[in-house]
Amino acid sequence: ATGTLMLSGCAGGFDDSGDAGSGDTPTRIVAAIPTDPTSMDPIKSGALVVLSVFFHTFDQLVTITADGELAPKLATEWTANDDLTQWDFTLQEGVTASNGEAITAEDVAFSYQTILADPTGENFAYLSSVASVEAIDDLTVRFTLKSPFSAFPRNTSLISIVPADTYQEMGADAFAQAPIGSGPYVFDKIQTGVSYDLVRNDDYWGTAPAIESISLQPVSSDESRVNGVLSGSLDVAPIGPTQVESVESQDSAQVFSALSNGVVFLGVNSTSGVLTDARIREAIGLAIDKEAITDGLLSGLAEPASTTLAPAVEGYSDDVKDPGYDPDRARELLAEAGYAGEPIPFDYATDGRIPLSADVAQTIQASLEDVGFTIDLRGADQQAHTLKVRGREMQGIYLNTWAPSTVDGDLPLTDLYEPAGNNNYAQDPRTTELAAEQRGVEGDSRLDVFTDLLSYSNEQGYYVPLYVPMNNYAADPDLDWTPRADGLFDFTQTSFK
Amino acid sequence: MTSVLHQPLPGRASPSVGDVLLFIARRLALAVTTVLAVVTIAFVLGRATGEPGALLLPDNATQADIQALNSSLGFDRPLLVQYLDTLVGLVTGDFGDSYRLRESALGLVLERVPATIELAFWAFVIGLALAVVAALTIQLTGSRVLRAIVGWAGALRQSVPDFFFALLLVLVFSVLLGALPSLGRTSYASLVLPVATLATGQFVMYLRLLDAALSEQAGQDYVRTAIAQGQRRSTVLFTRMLPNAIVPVLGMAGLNLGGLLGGTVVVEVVFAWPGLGKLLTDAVSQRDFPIVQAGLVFVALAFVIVNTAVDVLVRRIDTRTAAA
Amino acid sequence: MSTVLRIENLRIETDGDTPRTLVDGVSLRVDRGESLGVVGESGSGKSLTVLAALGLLPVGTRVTGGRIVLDDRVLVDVEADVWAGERELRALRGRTAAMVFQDPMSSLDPLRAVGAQVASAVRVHAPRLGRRAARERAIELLTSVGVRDAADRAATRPHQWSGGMRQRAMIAMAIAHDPLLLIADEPTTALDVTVQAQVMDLLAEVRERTGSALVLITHDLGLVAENSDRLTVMHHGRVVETGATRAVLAAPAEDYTRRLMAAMPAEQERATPAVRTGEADALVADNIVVDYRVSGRKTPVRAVDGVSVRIMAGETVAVVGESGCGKSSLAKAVLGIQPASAGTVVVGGVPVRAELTGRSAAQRELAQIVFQDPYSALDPRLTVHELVAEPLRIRRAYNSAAVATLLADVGLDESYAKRLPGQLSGGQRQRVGIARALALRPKLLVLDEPVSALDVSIQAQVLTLLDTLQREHGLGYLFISHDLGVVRSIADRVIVMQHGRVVEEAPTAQIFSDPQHPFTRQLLAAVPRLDGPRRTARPAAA
Amino acid sequence: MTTSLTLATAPVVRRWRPRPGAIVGALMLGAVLLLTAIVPLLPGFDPMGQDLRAALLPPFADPAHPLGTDALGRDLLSRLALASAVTLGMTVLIVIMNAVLGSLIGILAGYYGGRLEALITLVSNVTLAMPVVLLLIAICAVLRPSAGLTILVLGCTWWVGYARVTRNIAAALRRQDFVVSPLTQGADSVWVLTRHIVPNVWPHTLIIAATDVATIVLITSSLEYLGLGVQPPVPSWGSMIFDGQRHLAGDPWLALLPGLMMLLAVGGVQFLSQQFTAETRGGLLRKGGMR
Ligand SMILES: Nc1ncnc2c1ncn2[C@@H]1O[C@H](COP(=O)(O)OP(=O)(O)OP(=O)(O)O)[C@@H](O)[C@H]1O
Ligand SMILES: Nc1ncnc2c1ncn2[C@@H]1O[C@H](COP(=O)(O)OP(=O)(O)OP(=O)(O)O)[C@@H](O)[C@H]1O
Ligand SMILES: [Mg+2]
Ligand SMILES: [Mg+2]
Repeated sequence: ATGTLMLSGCAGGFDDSGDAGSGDTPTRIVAAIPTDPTSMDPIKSGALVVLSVFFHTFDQLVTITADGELAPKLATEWTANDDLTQWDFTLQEGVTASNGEAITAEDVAFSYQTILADPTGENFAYLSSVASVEAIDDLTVRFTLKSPFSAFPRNTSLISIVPADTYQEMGADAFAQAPIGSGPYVFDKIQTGVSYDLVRNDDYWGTAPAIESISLQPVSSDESRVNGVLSGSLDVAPIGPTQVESVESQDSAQVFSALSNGVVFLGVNSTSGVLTDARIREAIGLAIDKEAITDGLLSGLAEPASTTLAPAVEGYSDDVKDPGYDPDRARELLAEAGYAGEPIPFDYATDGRIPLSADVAQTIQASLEDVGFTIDLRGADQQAHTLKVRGREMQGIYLNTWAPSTVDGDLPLTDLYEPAGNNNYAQDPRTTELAAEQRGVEGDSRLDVFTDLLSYSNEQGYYVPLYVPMNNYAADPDLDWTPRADGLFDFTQTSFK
Repeated sequence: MTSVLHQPLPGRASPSVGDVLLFIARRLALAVTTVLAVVTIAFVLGRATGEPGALLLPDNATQADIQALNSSLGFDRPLLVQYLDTLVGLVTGDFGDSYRLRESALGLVLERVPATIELAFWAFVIGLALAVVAALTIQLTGSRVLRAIVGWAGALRQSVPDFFFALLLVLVFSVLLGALPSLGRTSYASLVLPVATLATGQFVMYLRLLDAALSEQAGQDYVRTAIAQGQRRSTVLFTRMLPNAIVPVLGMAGLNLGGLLGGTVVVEVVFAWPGLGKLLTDAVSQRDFPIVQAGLVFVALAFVIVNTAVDVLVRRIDTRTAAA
Repeated sequence: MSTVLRIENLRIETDGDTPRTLVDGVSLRVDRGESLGVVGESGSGKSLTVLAALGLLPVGTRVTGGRIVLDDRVLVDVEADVWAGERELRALRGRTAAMVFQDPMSSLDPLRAVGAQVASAVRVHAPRLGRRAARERAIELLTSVGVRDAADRAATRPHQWSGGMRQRAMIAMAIAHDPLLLIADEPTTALDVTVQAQVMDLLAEVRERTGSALVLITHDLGLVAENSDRLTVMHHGRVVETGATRAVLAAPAEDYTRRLMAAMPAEQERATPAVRTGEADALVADNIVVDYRVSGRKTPVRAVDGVSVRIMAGETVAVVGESGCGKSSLAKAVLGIQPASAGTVVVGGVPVRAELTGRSAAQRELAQIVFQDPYSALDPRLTVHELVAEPLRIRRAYNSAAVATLLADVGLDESYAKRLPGQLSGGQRQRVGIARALALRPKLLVLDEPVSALDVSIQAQVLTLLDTLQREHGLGYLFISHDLGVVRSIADRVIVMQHGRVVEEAPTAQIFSDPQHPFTRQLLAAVPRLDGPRRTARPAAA
Repeated sequence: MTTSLTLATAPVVRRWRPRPGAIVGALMLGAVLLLTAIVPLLPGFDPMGQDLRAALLPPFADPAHPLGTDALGRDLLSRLALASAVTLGMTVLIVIMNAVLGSLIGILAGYYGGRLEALITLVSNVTLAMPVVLLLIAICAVLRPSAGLTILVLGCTWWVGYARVTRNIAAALRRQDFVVSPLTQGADSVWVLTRHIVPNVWPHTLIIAATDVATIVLITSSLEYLGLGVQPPVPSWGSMIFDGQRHLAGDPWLALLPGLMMLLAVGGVQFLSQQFTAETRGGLLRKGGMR
């Protein structure tokens, strides 16, 4: 798979992690991750990219499958009380961490309690609904919530369980250097920001994966990732939409594409300037030809979005419609509203989460100016952009994306429609109410609430959903792998042909 | 016989202990002020760029969470206290933990240092060595054609930005020929392309400087003296002209190596080379101030040390400057 | 037989499509043990001719005709198409013929210890000699050319050696292999007279020992008179006259030689002084002290130590003394460029502050300086017109007629106005410098070695000009020189300085006829003269 | 040492005899400038007009877009011309700012020496020890990244090279007689600085500036990569190359054309600058033997 060329015999200086697989089918996989993971302590660390490591090395109560379904992992089953405020999880029996420590309900409770004890932790936000956690017996954990929450189990898919005794003995700092979990892989070597090497845990309680060792390496440049795969330095790497075609045409690589769980949208500050006028907000949506973006710019590697939830996400509904593309109507609306060319700031991040964000932003700018808007395009790096979003500093419209790692609509809803949400400029009581309401109901009735909320949002023009991008990967031609909607890596089901 | 021979020996070949101490003291003062100034600038800019809390927490973290994180990182203290804290950290070598990676910032920086030094060192050494060889060849053969070819090639190389040149190298040597790894720092082979990218640029720069300096020396009278004694032209070139020509080049080299040690972000990005430059640029944009501070102190120190070393070297080669 | 170097019909041209002839049919001969003087004005091809003899022509020039035979080996014969190779030449250089160049400052590698340079000259032709032995031989050689404590000094680098000592080191290298022929290309031009005398003594002494022949290139006729057996006079790339030195000098056959000799400063004082009484003194400087602060030393270097000078209007006072005795420092103190740390300066009756910045523009105009080196005294970017106009512009008194008059005063016609300094000869540049200095109608003109960089014919022109100007404008001259011949012909009074102090002051005639101080006598004795004592007795063996 | 070197290589006014390299350089640069000047006058000039349905047209395929279109269907020829103007304009501004600032600092340091010089040494050390890219990222985080900001930051931080060289020259000039001479004639320092020091220093500044053009173009393009610099939709060579790089496999001209422009301009300036560098005197080492 990897490193067709390794200078052997050059001692020192490098870790010659030569190819383990000398046989026909390689058993080592080198995957590129687009950004540096943070700490390897799953209690403290919860950023998305780290989950690609934690999914392999730790167990979570539940897991979300490649197609977004909820599935048992450490927990075999879970039940809620009637008002959805108390959840009991029953654990798998006989699970041990790689150092032999048994994983029981105590460990689960410890992991959650530690996270809940530190509001500054990255994982704390996922558990904002939790009031308390306790181990009922060895194999049962009980979560008591502050308010009803029907999608709660999905949030537990993000929380990794650590062996409590080991964690306490080692202390958090030491644990982060040599983490120990109960997952199908164990840490082999951690070089911060360079590579995260995992080897198969032969004592894993579940089904043993085929791949023997995994190396996750941060590679920040798109081109480098593609070339890494083409030259054999990498086995699988996320790539940009423009690169798909050329990789497909090569024998030395194959392309995986999967529709993601995220939506790229325009945030609209409906509380300031001309955008307080709903007609002008509507005109924005009407002016943008989403299909031109998805088919042209993104080479068909995206689908036009009609709501702020992606189809893969729980809560998505076909029934939510958006007004479509109608530049003439947009012009009319502008005329009606008496828009006189007041410049509208348009912020976007030049790099980072949205591939081709600059191109997308420029297309949107051109479309908007086409119908008569005056757009002041402002690029910034992803972090500055994020800070601005978080600070609710956007004055006009801005490009953003939301991809719930729980693959459930609850997370984006909180952020987009509830009062504390970063993107929520409208502060509309109705959206707040609906967003809270969906937590207390299940199944179809929950879906109905979602439909109401998202339709209402579209009518008001609080957001302009743009498209659902695909996650694209270049990979070794022999790799047998299913990409996940959330863009994370899970190689437990993967093998080489 | 008159006075000329009776005059006292002017100056001394080797500087006195006092001179050396004075030199060291001056250098130290310069180093300390430089580092201090760099840290201060970094602090001011850092505080102006905003608090990092919002960047550290996931999208659905609330404002309250963010506030809590920011204050737990110490951002709620008065600026002066934060600044003094930074200075204390500077003195004790404790820059705190990286906000993002939650590890010792200094440790993280030091972890990257070998990779950076490795890249900078080889690029520098190979670039300089090749430039010396090429410049000497040009002088020895006196070939206008050779000078022209090297000059043109150099101009072409300098017209291609590093990132593009690197990409072309990768396309040819990794993708097309499959001869070299395109990224990472896993084997000596993975050094080849990044070093080639940087070294070619260095080569062109040093070749220009050296060629000019050597041509300058070639017209000097002492060269004629040596030739008139029957010395070989090559001997004169190696033992007389080269040391004389290298002195001005060394000064430039010091500045330049100092800069290289500050990291070569573009090359590091293209080759996913785990160097300091990428760590630092990421840290700046992520407002990971402990890393920024630790990294800048390293860069500033490296710069000062390299240049002091060059100064010492130049003073050794050319004692006239030491006397002045 | 005993001819060491024979050059026949040598022709040297520049490279390129339109070659210029630099040396045109030069023939000369040097016999064993003999000393041949080569004189001629600057640019007459003296250096190229001898450089060609060792295959050392600079890039851009080449031999295109004639024959060169060195020690019976034909190095070049253009007709027979014989060209010695680099190897062959290398074997000859330094062993059969060795060179001593003009500028001892730049002729040594600044970075290597002098001893090591001499040792490497030794080892070139004695590769089997060990490093140690070569070093010992180098010290031996240095001692033999009169360097004291050679063993200690050998480890120091050239910048720590004085000019005279460096020239000794050059000679030591040249005689390392007892060459048949020593070629000395203006070996003393950069040195003052006393050191020059030492160096020439040394060369004679060495030749006595080694029996080497000598080619002495110079434009100082006195020097060849004292140091050569035969003389070759060159002009415009040709040999115009050859013969026994004394004979040629006594009865020059050629017009050019005669002109050359006429240009030598006459060995007599000025006939009619130009002193004007009744006008304010051009300069009254009292008890001037000049200190230089040197980094790394607590006590400053005292370059001038209580010197007083008085110059009347129209008077020329010369300051003489060996190199480094403080002449230039005195001049700088008078002008305020290097402020005197003690003493008073009164220029044209006006007391002025020590430092230049403390003097008003009007005060500065009173004293002007003509610099020694005409090359660095003029901004290379300005035309002659602009250069002369500058002082007027500073004063906001510019008009182009005034510039033309000034140029005419110094004997430069309109056609020079548009030229750049690079397109002028040394003498012409010096004239521009003088015109600049005159522009502000100063009372005092300080001339710091104004002619030492010029060859005799041009030197004579400049001196005549200075004399004329003095008579016209009643200028006071502070004339600094180490050339006593020049001093004698122009000065009314002479001040002799040594180690920053005045050791003797007297009217010119008295100084030359009846020097009081031993140092003055020593200085006078060192001046080469046409009828001076000969140093070049052929060794009896020859 | 250094001073003698720099003074000896001082370009003196000499007859204008173009060297072959300079002619080639002038042609290369001329081609770029011509394009920059002429294309905006052509009828089809529209660097901003998008047409996603006519995206990624190859060169020569469509007479309306002689060099094809980019990923947003914008006319590549127009964008190249605009990008050239923008990049060259920025570069020239930055280079001029640095050259002026650096030379000024260097001249003052060299001419006055002493404390001022010590201070300037410290400032330049700090400037060198502080990576420009980091500075720019940090500043852009506070202010909005824009071409103006890049010009300002780069324009104020790249001067050390100029200062060093001009300091040496000024210090050497200060001791030259022709600089002292006007002082003795009643001129003040301003006179000397403006009439003698500056005119003798600026040709050196010019030479550094010529080589700096290349460096600055490369630096600004690297900064475009980090989103610091000219903001879309205004093109620059750097951003065009970066954008094009994504299409290198399928539509290589997107990166190669701006790359070629850069090559022509930067290479052209370099070749051209050889005209001004001192004629390399081969000295004695060129010849072997008598011939
Ligand atoms: N490398 C060269 N290329 C072209 N012309 C040269 C070169 N070297 C010397 N010349 C010219 O050759 C002529 C003779 O030069 P040469 O150095 O022999 O004169 P010289 O008699 O030694 O004068 P000086 O007394 O000034 O040393 C001069 O006109 C000089 O300009
Ligand atoms: N800038 C300076 N700093 C320190 N010492 C100096 C400086 N200039 C001159 N000196 C010293 O002062 C003394 C007198 O120098 P000055 O230049 O006045 O001599 P001079 O008589 O003009 O010699 P020359 O004939 O070589 O020109 C010398 O010993 C010299 O080394
Ligand atoms: Mg000569
Ligand atoms: Mg003097």
